[in-house]
Amino acid sequence: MVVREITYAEAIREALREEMLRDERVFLLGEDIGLIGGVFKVTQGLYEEFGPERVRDTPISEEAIIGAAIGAAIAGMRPVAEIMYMDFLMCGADELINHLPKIRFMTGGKLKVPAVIRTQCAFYRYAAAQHSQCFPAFLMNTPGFYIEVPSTPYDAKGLLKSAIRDENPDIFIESAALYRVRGPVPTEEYLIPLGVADVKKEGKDVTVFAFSIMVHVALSAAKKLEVEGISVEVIDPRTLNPFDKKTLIESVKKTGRLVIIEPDHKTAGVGAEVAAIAVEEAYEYLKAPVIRLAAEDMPAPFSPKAYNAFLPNEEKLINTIKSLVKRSK
Amino acid sequence: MVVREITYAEAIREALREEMLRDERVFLLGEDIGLIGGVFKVTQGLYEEFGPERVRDTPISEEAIIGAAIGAAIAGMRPVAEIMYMDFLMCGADELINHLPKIRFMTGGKLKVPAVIRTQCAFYRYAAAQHSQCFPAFLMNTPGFYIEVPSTPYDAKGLLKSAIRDENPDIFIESAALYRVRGPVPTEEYLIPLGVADVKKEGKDVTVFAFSIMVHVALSAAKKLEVEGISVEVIDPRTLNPFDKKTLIESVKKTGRLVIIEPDHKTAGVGAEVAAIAVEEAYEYLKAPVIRLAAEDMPAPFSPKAYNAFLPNEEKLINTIKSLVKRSK
Amino acid sequence: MDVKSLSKELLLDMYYKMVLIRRFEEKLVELYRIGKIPGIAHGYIGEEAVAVGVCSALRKDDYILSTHRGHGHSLAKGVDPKYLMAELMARKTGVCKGIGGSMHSTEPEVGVIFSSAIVAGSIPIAVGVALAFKMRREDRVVVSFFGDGATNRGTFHEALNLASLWKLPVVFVCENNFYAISTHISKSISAKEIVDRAIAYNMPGKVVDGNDVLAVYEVALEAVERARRGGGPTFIEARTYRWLDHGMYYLGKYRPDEEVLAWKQRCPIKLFKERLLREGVVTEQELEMVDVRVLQEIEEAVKFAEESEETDLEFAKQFVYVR
Amino acid sequence: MDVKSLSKELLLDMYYKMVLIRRFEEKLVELYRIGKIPGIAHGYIGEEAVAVGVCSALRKDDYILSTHRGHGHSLAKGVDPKYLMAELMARKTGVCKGIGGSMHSTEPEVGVIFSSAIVAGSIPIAVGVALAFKMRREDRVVVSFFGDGATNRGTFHEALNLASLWKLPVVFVCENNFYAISTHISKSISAKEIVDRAIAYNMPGKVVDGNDVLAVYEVALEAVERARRGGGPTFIEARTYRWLDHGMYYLGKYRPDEEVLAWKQRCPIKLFKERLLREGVVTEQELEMVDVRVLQEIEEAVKFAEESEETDLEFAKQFVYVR
Ligand SMILES: Cc1ncc(C[n+]2csc(CCOP(=O)(O)OP(=O)(O)O)c2C)c(N)n1
Ligand SMILES: Cc1ncc(C[n+]2csc(CCOP(=O)(O)OP(=O)(O)O)c2C)c(N)n1
Ligand SMILES: [Mg+2]
Ligand SMILES: [Mg+2]
Repeated sequence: MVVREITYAEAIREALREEMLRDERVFLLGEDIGLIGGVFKVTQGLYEEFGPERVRDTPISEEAIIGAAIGAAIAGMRPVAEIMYMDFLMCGADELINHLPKIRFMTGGKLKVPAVIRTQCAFYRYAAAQHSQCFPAFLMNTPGFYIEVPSTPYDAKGLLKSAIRDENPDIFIESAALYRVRGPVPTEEYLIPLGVADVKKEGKDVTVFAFSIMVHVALSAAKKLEVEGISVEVIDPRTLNPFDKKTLIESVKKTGRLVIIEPDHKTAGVGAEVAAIAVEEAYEYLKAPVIRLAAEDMPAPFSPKAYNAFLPNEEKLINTIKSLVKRSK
Repeated sequence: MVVREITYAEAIREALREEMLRDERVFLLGEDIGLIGGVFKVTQGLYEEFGPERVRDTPISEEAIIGAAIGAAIAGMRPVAEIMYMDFLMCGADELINHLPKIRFMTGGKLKVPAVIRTQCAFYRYAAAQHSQCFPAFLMNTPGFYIEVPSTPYDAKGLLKSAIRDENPDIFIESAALYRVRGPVPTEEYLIPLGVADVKKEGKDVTVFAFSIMVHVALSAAKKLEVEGISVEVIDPRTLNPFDKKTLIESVKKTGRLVIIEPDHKTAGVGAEVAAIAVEEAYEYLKAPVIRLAAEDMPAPFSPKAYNAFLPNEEKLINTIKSLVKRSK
Repeated sequence: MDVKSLSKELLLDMYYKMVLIRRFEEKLVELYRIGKIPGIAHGYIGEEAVAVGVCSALRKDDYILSTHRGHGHSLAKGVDPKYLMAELMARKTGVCKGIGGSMHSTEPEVGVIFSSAIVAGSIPIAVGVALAFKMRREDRVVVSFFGDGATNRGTFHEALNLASLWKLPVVFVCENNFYAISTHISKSISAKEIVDRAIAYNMPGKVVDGNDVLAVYEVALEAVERARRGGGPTFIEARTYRWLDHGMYYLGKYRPDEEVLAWKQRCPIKLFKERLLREGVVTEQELEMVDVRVLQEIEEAVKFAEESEETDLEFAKQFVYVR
Repeated sequence: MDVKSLSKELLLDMYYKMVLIRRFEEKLVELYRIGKIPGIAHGYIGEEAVAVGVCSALRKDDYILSTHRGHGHSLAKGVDPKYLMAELMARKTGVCKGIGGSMHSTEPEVGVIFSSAIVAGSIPIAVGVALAFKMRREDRVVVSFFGDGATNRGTFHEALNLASLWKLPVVFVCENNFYAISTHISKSISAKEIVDRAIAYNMPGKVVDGNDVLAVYEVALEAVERARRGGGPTFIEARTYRWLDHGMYYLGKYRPDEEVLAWKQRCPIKLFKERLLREGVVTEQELEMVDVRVLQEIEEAVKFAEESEETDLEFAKQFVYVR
């Protein structure tokens, strides 16, 4: 198997391109995704290759973009819509929440909605409160669609291809801060099953649950802690729905300690659910309370100085793990 | 103090009326709230008393309703907007999520947004997937507004009056299934502070955390369990933000057992946060895992038979508590 | 429209559909009162000519998308009343298997693809369906039904803009019954006339008497053919009136008695019947046969629904995901 | 508009504001390149006549609501450039205390109440502000600025409908610079002309040359006076052009060179300056004095910002709730 290093953005682009070549029902729509290849350049070159019919620039109409994707999907197409910032999902929330995940159910299974909504969380871009949101917990709390949160180029490509082929609606949440990060990706085709977590690093003292950009923080912390004799296991769920409880629980049973690091707000965030699951299903194995490190419970501040402190970071994670291990020796 | 029995709807109406009499900046807007007094009759009579300027019927424009409430609020008014079903909050989600809770912060505290958005969750109305949603967890995950979830006429009135006077934006979540439920309400004026949970019943063996309509289920179960010798404490948070951790934690420390019963979906619901808090802050006191009883992780089915099984109920709660107490004796 | 230019078969079918809708809704009211139908339901009585006029202009493989007030649309497009009745009664045999209820009919085989209970919620979805047809070079057309109130939602705006921009084969049918629940259009719509909104999308707009089934049929046919030829969307404002309250509950008085009365005197079924007889294209007896057939069908539908199994949670659960 | 009918003071102030915006934005580009300004920022160069023409028609206590491309609006309405610059540099002294950044200016004392970074997001809020004015019987007016792209959002539709329905004192100013990021209006707006959208709300609509500050001033004045008198909202489409890329990053080529060039030749400042001199209402020297004053102010603004303290998390935290 030939493996190259490509960026996260390139991996996504490859997934889109391969699926468009493979299945003529696949098409893209979104703001500025065509002529200029997207404001983050993720779709670059696809307009030239596939033309304006299959790479459709749209007006600034998030509700209509998501609604049109739903309509095309129930009529047998495989739309992949791009919503430029996760915040803007709220501009199309009626279609996103009241329609997309409920149509199959409401029609007693008569319809399928194989649409993918790609979006991104703009971590570390200092774009302030309306361009920095990350609310995957709400999507988890909304049954009916799958949710991918890739952390590496490899995962991004494999998950996106699976999401496009999957018959369920998918919300594919990218991280703009990762677009230029490189990682190994095979040249041969591969798919990643939806609902299977990835143990990004094995360890035995403490489980760190991290997704999207926080996986990198966790891995870096784990490396440093290794030197200090603390063995950290890093679990990356890769999809938040389906949620791979098994991998999480097995790890917690093994280590007895769970730290969550997440880029969304702490209160009622993804970590709350993860902590609740751990307590529900591995209560007897826990040697210490579950700790959540998350973004502060406040809108994202513009100031980089404030923003960098607003998100959890490696230092906090290292300190948390150390004191957790010490206290529950 | 004279106390009468009035309905939950009447209590809300009294709160609106009193605040409108007290403060001429208070006004109402929403669909069909004027001429016919609202589809649930909550605002009945107010149009006649205060006229169409202060009780404004609007077009079906949830985004504009919430947006206009924001605008009026930052310009010094005290709007109370009604969104007919909680589901329809998603039709105005850009203003609701991207604007309402962030404006004060984004403007460095220069603006205040003292708007109240009233809405209701249509439990047990068999109105299917698009008219039955309840997603307070998402609102909790969105910093910047307060969230009230009253379970009784007394709480509804006292909380709504406080919410209207409060300088922060508020999402006031009613339960349509409670509108005709009666309860004692003083004739004299009173306010309920935002952020203070209410111990709806004291007990010592197990803490049940319940809000909105589930408080009634919890109280009824508690009564029956009392007979069987199990003493249940029922905690009603009354507001989800600010969240009164203290009352919860103290109760859990006392009983060592926590069961959550909630009308929203289980995964990433309010209960996840409550469980996570309990583990974070009362880990050493817990004698058993925290159990969550919640709506199924699926959209609400129309069929009453299916829907009644979709929500958690008294029987499940009783059984859960019994087995929890037995297993952690 | 010249009645004589239309086949007797078509005319009788139109009459049949209108009567079917009327009797179905009357039965609904009756069943609702005695607690046999749960939840929320909205009647279509008085507006029959719109659904029937429009759907008569469609092929079976054309799709319609509907609203909270959708029974008429479904029946006009060919949904078997027994599956619709079973849905209203929350049975496994219902069009949505008892999971959707009154506001969510679907029967793709006859061209009813989806109804939304969110006002204007199905409009952008209709646009997406039309996009699929266009991209696949199919000559199928989509009709999006919605009310006057729906034209105030942002979704309406975004969807119509997109449809016109991309010249999609969709016909927007606004059923202007002058009220959204209790709210008269004068209190909700700032445009001089609803049809003026089409100008904002550079889309042809037509006003039609929504109580005249042939008038509706005529404008619909033109719009449908235009869409089918690749000419893009059309906006139709059909003016009509609902006889019942908004839903099954009495919400108070918000319409003048004379207004209600005047519209009832312009009953779309009566108008059509009189015309058919006046022009001598059908006989009283032929119409009566239709009336009898409809009554039978409704009885059968109720029987079928009542004998069907109620939808339960485990049954419903399997339809959340494709697995 | 007859220049001679206007006071010299007003004319010089217009010139001053336009030059101030131009120099401010040029400085922004420079500072951005060297990493002194973080985040997202959008320049207003080329569009100065719109903000200045409109804001010159307003009283100090009238309010404007702005967008992601808002520096020009703020400066035109009277925000001190040093507080704006401090905001862009994330300082505690900024208009939003370094919490909002480029897209969220506010300074209620001079009438800049709020800017949203969500396209069209501030339009319904503007309507709400106007509602407050009307309910309190104040004779103040609100201006809602937005771009061509914003007219495709549903929020725009809902807000304009409501404003017209309730006859609110608001003026909607669409800055049509022909592009939303890379998307030309022909690919996003189905209306023949944007101004046609006003018809959907039964609202007067005006097109104006957005590079002619006096033309803008004239239509704005009329609209503002109409709103102030209780005549309700007006829609103004001001046609203009942005010289820079959408934001501070190069996003690729999507505009023909000739188009950019042609618009640059119609530089709004140049046009105004030439006219003022031609009509002899000001002297070269007077204008030069303004130029010098502006340069100084910009330097002071940068200095002020750089000397101010950076906003940190604890500082920002106190502004989430009123407690
Ligand atoms: C977004 C949204 N807001 C409010 C409602 C509640 N509601 C249901 S029907 C209706 C009135 C719809 O009026 P119109 O579009 O004219 O259709 P009609 O009922 O007159 O056929 C309203 C407000 C809803 N279902 N969806
Ligand atoms: C709802 C929403 N969608 C997308 C964006 C991203 N975005 C920022 S500016 C912009 C273009 C706006 O175009 P226009 O309204 O014409 O204003 P201009 O930038 O040309 O001044 C877009 C798409 C956004 N901020 N908000
Ligand atoms: Mg109507
Ligand atoms: Mg533009």
